[in-house]
Amino acid sequence: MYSEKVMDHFRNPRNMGEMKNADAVGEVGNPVCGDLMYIYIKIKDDRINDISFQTFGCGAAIATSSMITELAKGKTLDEAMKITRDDIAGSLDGLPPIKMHCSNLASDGLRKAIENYRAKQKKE
Amino acid sequence: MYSEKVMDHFRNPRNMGEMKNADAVGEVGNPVCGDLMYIYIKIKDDRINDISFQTFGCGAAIATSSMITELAKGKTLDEAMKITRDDIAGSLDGLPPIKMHCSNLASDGLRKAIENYRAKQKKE
Amino acid sequence: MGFKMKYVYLDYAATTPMDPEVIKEIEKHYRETYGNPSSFHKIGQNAAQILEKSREIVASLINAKTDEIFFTSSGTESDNLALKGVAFKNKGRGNHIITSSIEHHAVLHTCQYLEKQGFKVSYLPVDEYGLIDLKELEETITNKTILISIIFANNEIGTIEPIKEIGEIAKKHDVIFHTDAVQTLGKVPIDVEEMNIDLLSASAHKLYGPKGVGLLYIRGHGVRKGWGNYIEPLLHGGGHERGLRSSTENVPGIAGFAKAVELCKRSMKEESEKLIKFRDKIIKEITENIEDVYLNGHYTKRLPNNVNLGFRYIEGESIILSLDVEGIAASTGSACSSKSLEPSHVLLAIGQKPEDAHGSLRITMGRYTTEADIDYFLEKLPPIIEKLRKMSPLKNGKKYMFDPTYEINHHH
Amino acid sequence: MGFKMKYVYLDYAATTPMDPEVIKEIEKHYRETYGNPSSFHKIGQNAAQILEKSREIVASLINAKTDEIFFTSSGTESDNLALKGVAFKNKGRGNHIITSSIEHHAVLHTCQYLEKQGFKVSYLPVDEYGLIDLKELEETITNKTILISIIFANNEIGTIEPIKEIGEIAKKHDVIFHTDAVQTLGKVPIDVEEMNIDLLSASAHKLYGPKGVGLLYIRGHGVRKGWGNYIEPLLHGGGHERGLRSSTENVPGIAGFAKAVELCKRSMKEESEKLIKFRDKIIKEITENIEDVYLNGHYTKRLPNNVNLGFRYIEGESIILSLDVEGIAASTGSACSSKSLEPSHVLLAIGQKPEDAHGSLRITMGRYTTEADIDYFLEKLPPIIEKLRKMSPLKNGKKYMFDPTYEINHHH
Ligand SMILES: Cc1ncc(COP(=O)(O)O)c(C=O)c1O
Ligand SMILES: Cc1ncc(COP(=O)(O)O)c(C=O)c1O
Repeated sequence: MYSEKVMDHFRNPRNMGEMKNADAVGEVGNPVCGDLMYIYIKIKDDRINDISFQTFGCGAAIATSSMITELAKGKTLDEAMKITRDDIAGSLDGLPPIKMHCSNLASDGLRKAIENYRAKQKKE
Repeated sequence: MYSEKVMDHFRNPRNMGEMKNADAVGEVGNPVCGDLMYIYIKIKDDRINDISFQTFGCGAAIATSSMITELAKGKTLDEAMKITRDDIAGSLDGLPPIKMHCSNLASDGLRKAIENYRAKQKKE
Repeated sequence: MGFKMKYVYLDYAATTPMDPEVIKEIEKHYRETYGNPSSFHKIGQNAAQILEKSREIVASLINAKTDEIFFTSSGTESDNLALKGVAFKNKGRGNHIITSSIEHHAVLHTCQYLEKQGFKVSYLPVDEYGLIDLKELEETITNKTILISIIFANNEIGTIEPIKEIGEIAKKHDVIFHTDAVQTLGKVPIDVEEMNIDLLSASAHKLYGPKGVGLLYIRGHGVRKGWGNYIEPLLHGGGHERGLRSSTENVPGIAGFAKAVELCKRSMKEESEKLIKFRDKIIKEITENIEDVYLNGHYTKRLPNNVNLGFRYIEGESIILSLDVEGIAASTGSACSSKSLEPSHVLLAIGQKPEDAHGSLRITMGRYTTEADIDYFLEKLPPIIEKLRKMSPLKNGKKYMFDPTYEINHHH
Repeated sequence: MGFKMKYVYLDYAATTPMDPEVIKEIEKHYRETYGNPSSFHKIGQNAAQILEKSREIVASLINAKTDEIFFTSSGTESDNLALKGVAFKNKGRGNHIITSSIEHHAVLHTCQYLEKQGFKVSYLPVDEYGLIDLKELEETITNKTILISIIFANNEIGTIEPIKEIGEIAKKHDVIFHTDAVQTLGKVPIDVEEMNIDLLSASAHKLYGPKGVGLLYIRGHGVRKGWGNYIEPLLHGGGHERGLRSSTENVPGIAGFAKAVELCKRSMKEESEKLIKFRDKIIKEITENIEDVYLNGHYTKRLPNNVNLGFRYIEGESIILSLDVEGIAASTGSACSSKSLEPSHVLLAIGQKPEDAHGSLRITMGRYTTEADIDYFLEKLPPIIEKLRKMSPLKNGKKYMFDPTYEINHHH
């Protein structure tokens, strides 16, 4: 079903948990549909200095959440905006087709977080 | 499928073969339907003195033909007329239901032979 | 028993390991009874005899007559044959079918198909325990009703329906009564006479028998007073199973089914006592020691081997995946583990919110389940729940903990 | 091999003994691969893998793609699924089906059922060898024709139809082409691409595999240019086999089918050479040494393992019963050995008189048939024929030898 990489991230999620002092958070999914993802970011010099996630969802949702935190950490915001679903799935050695469509939300979550951060910046 | 009695009569049919000097013959069945039976009789003092059969048909048809020759031999014509399909099947320790209906023609054959004999007698 | 690795299998409702005696029985027939029962010669007639002996054994478990048992290839096929066979045969008599909202897909999707063919189907709602309302059932019957199909015991939540009472109502109104007993046969006593069951579906692989063998009990072998022949075949062909199910009979598999039935008959009482003990232990331990958990289904009107628990704030697939990592096989009603991507229609029917329906865990036990298995499961589960809840943004009562002013976008 | 008594089995067309390697394979999976492929955990996913591997093996035998193989429970179910699935799905497109007059009952009775549902079915006649006429086939196609279903090789007389040519005609007219290859798979090379076959039925128990497992090859897994989805399921339920055949998959049985296919692939060429030798030896010996006997079917366009002989003046059941007594299992097209009490429609279709159709003997050989078996049969048959002919009132040319003036009464 799942690759070893997916199982590794599922069993040992990286950067898991709420971030109290985050600069922004991105939310995607809906618990009614079985997935809800929060991506927290802390920004320094237009780079993702710290990142964490909270996820309600299946194994794929958890593993993709964990993976995006690894992929995004240290990247500039512009670079991070370009991370795609396929990038995440690829880094995890693939996802079952059905999961590609429905639980692979982490890149959207990160993008939301960055957009929220930028919107906040503008307001300030 | 068949009882041991049926198989015995099938393997070792009694009184089998054409009877050249028969007093009468009864024919039943139709090769188009898969059964044709001839019952030959020789009469003495209103009794069946000799009897034989020829049969084109399945195992049950052959066994019932053989059995009726045993049942009828020595009987008066009136007695022989009363032999039924059930008598034959019973003497053979039963027949498969489907065969009761379709291949159990021997009593009809014997009755035909007797009727033919009596018709002939009347004419003479 | 052939478990390749140390693994605690708690998914007996999905399918059971085969009993070694059943395997032995089938293997024997694989070698000896290879004939086609339609063949006239000894090899064929020998197979025909085994077939009829098996029919007898199976019939006796449910107090049926031998000629009322029709072998099929699965529970699904039996359900399809029962519903379509009765519906199409009795179009002229009526076009109304009554079923429940918690049927297995084999009945549910067949009903939906029949609706497309012009039949009207009433889906009875159920209460929070999954029980249909008998009064409502009776009120739903019209003079167009030809068939009532109600699952005997539900495969997800284990609720046992009031079958005998349904049978009485069906009889009173001269409506044919089918029950899907795929999860029930061999676990709970069934008496088709006492319960007025007209049609009953079962499947061998749920009771330690082989996959690919099912049965449909058909009262009066398909003939009913005032109706005549009341069921037509689904598979046309050589006229096997007295014209109601053509295909060369799977004699070795059927003999294996019969062996499985024999074993169930022998051990049902003892086994169900053991399983009820385990079941109630799991329910007690977990509901006492874990927060925000609830039992799905009924406390007592319940299959001996079924536990179905809802865990708030977390999702079912991640629970069973975590259990799998620990060497425990379980199941969930979560959409994420199903092909349809919809949460269990059964959990929704008992009134659950969709987000809660995603968090269900089904534990089903059986013949080879030991107290040690249960203890192992009870040891492994709590930290899994705790870890997943730590990961989840959902918490008791409040969903959005960070900043409620952020706009919420829903996917789909 | 598991023959319990010394017995010469010459009824491989009815069903085959199982290959010991197949039994071993199934037994292994009975013990190890008991999971439900729909289950998410390891035990289930392991079963899912075996299922897909089996699909791959089976696909490769007929040059199909893996996702074009759909497992069913029998040849009969495959035939029903093919015919009903295409007919009902394409009602809007056309209502005409073409088949032959020598189909197996699984196709013939399904066609008769479809006629009752409003479809028009053309039953192509065959010549004295059992071959359809290609020109007639093409002329029978109308713009309402949706399906052509022609048996690959006939189960009674062994005649192999011109499948590739039929495939071309079907393709040219954009009609779906189904073939019942239940007697053919594993005996004669089949290439669904080269032969333009769209749907193909097969059954494991005819090639040393288990009973209760069949397959339907479905080109493009049910999607066709200009048609969209062209087939609908027969069994509704959990959506197994990509929605086209619900029921928990019989993984051990399917793995056994795959093993059987592997073995056939390996030995088909050698086996068929052996069987053709036996076949032609029987035909030669019997037609040379017994009077009033004739071959049914074609001399060369014939399954390697099939001999079908007609013996005048005697009836088939009594022949096979006599052979059975001698320890030889064979078959006949006689009505007396069938449930329908009608003589073989195949023999009638090749122009036989009913009284002759009753006297047929079918000998079908296989993997375990030896030269000694053939010799034993050739030794035992002539005295049987002689004895039965002596018993029969029918003789060369004249039926009534005693007194032609007696009145003839026919029963029925
Ligand atoms: C040509 C043909 N088609 C279909 C079938 C039916 O196959 P099954 O017995 O697996 O349903 C058979 C054999 O019985 C057959 O010979
Ligand atoms: C209640 C119920 N009905 C029907 C079925 C279908 O049985 P099968 O898988 O044998 O087709 C199942 C199990 O899958 C079931 O649990």
